[in-house]
Amino acid sequence: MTVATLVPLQSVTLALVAAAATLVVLTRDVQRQILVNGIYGILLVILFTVFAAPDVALSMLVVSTVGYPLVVLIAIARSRNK
Amino acid sequence: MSVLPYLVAGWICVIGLYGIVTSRDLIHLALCLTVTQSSTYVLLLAVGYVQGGGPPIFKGVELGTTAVDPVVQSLTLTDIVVSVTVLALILALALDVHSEIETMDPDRIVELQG
Amino acid sequence: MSWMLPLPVVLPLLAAAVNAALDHVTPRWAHDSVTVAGLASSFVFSILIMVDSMSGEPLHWFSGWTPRGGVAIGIGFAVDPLGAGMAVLASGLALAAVLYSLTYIETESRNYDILIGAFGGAMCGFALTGDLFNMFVWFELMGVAAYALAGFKVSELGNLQGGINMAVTNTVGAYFILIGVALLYARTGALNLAQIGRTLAGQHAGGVEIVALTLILVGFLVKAAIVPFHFWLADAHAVAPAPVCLLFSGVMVELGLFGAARVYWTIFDAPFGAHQIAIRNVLIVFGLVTAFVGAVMAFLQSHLKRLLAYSTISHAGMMLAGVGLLDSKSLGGVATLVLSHGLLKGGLFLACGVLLAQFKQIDELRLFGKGRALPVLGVLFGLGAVGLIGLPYVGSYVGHAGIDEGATLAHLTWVSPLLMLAAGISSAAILRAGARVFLGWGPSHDWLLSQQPPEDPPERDARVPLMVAITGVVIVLGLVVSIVPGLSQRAEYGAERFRDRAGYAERVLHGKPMKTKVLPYAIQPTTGESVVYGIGAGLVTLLFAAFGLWRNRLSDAWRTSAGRVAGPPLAVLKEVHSGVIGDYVMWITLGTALLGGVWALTLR
Amino acid sequence: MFLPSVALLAALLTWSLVAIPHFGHYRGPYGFVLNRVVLPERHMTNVVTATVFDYRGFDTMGEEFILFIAVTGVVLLLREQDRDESSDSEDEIGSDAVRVGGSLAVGVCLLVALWLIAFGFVTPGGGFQGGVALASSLVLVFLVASHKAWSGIASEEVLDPFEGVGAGGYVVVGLAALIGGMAFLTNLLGPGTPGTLYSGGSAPFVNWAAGTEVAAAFLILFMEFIEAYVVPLA
Repeated sequence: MTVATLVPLQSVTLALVAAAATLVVLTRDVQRQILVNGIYGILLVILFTVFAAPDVALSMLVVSTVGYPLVVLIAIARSRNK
Repeated sequence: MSVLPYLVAGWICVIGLYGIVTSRDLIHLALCLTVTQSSTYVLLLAVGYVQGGGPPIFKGVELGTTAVDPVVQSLTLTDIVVSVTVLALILALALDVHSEIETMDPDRIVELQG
Repeated sequence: MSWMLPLPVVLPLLAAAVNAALDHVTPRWAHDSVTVAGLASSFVFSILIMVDSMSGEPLHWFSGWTPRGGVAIGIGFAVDPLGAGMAVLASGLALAAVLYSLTYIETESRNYDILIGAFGGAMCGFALTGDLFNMFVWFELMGVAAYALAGFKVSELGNLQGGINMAVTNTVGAYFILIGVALLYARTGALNLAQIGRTLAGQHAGGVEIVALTLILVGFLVKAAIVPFHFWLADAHAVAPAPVCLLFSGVMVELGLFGAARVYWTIFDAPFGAHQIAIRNVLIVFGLVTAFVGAVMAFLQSHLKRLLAYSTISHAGMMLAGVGLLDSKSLGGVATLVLSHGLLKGGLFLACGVLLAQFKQIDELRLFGKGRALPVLGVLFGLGAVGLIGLPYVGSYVGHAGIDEGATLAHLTWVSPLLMLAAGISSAAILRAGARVFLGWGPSHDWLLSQQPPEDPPERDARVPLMVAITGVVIVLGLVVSIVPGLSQRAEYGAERFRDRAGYAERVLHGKPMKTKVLPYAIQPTTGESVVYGIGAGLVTLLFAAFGLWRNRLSDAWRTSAGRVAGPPLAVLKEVHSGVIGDYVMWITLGTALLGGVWALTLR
Repeated sequence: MFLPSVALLAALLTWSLVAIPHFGHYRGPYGFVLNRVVLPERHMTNVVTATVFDYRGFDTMGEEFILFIAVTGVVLLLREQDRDESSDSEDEIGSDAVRVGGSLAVGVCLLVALWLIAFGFVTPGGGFQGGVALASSLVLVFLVASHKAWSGIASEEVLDPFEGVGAGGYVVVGLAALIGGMAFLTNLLGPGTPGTLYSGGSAPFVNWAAGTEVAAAFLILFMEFIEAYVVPLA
């Protein structure tokens, strides 16, 4: 139970993930939020990779690069243009 | 800080809840909900991590090599699917709201109260 | 007979998949028949499993992965009588809902069928499973089907509000459950309920167990609509189509309580066995507060389905109080109360569907006196309300009697009179509404009642006789629950088995048989107390119903002073039910913090 | 009122999170048992995929149905959104380069997606990841090819059967074992050679069923949102 359990790469990624999650919540403009959310998604992918979970990372990758943005962007497009 | 990953997960959960409570836009709210959910991914994977362990895939590595827990990873996979479906359902409801009253403000869709 | 265990779950799911696969090819009768067949077979197999479970604990390890040396490596169904009973109720009510919908639902009937089929299968899975994460999976499947069904009529804002509020609150609850699961997994490295319980049994209970208990319970209590997690229910139940309300109120809410009870007795009973009093007191307080908030709010409604929704909240509170007594008498009572309430309340919702189809209205005041044209329905509606009171040997009586006995055994004699009062008030609200609608009693205006926008009626001419017939069957079944010979003994035996953590763990992890009992077929012998409480509840009901109808005949002075005392709290209570989702999530957070805080102080 | 309660909740969470085994000190036993037995018993080198489709395959069946039901729900909820049926005017893609490059991209994505599904038992991947990738590569068709080609693929008439067969196929594989006198979803076929496509017995069948279900579900999802929102805008 020493400090050394967490390798530096993991600590840095964790810090970035925490910061990005905060940013996603605090970004009130949804168009910008989906961009920040994309960055958050990529950071999670990196985190899962350094947590030795490539399967989950792959899942998160397809979801955060295609799933979320496509659905949300279209929803935004609709609500803005009508 | 060997509890840092857990605390990060706790923080993500709390900040997501804050976003949900203060949200003025259903799309923003739905994304905050996915943020809250992402705390469970981080927590689950952190819980199953083994110091110095590799991925639980034994192709090209010897059986018995230290590897992290595969179970939390399979739970997280299910969890991710759930998050996509819930997001899609809430956005679909939100779009229906928008086509009714031209707004996505959750405070203004109150029809039933009291 | 363990091969049967997956069938109540997978057959309705298969029916849903078949309907999707044959989309755009088959006519309506074909997909209706597929769904009915799926749910009917699920119902039949559930009954067979329940019978089987009385004389042993059927086990089914999926993919054949039996435990090794006490470690479960796969997912298992482990069925006790109460779990099987919930599956019977769920599949039975889902079947009734589909039959009722044959003429009630026209738009998107195929997708509706798919959703109901999957909803039924998911509820059975939740009731039968012995794996914590598997519970979560079925909980979510129940959820996604329910959100879509709540928002079914997409051109009504109230529907969308109900759907969104339900989706967001229940999803937050589900994440709390998942965090609790992660905590338990970190602690025990197990997902099987029995194995988690066994691992925790030998260890000192600390923060992990307390927070895990709080989070998992909150997740299930959101579904069970316990104050302050209950707000979504009134919004969602008021707007969903009547047969969907039958499922929501009749079994989904109760499954939330079932989940809470299941995890308590398989997992947390071990580490907190020494602190039962602290857990008991907290659960009873939450239960009683819920029972009263629900009853009073029900009394203030004129929208019939919203009124019934609040009365469901009230009953959920009574059930939680019964579970909270933590003994077999009261848990057995709760089991029969769930059965009778599910049938009676479900039947009342179906009756509302008939009113909506016939008169295009769902508001008590707008329906004033119109119900005279449907005397049979009126009688059924009245019987439904009467059955919920707990009058001796009518409807929910044995349930209440069991809870009363449990309370007496625990020396908590103040619980039963309070439950009597709550049951009386909530039944009074239903009776008052029935008297206005079907008899035209009382004034046709009432400023006390909350006004809600009207609901669109079903689009085509629903076949009223068929709908009334199904309503009748459901209500009559609910009324006779108290006089079925041997039922309450079996419920109590089921409760004993449900609470037998060590026996359950031995059965699940090492395949040892459960000890069984020979049970008599007799009607529950009655205690004097329960009869008194039953009659008392009847009097309270009459009093409050009369007050609701003929308040204006009281003297002015009396009314002004009463208004001055009761007015402000009632206004606050109405205000709190704001319909805003942010507020609801705030209440969930507050309730979780409160529950966890109290237990953090008392459970160590 | 929210801030104090969320602060208390955060305190409670922290209290419990510092008390579980510290990061990197997972103690088992569940995962360790699986890591030890999967390769010898099932000849699958990817233990996660083996867990998903075999040891905890029943969870995954529920998960497929969550996706299936959610998509059905979305179709139900978006049914009254006005759709523009006459949108074939803006149909031509201007540049040949876009078309050629795009078609190549579609081809590459399709191959990657199929590889992800097929080799899920050997390397990272599996039905879900591959299924989403498959759906995404077909969405590329919408971006690079004509609207006609898109609507040829993405119509409910075409996709619903795939979805139903995918979700139902999972149940049927499970029932086959039950009819054969074994537990639901029991792996029927021999385990095969480790590290190859032939490893895993009947688990690859449910893997492909899941892949089909996921791809069809995501395509319907995209289609519901795209048809209703983007096409009318173009």
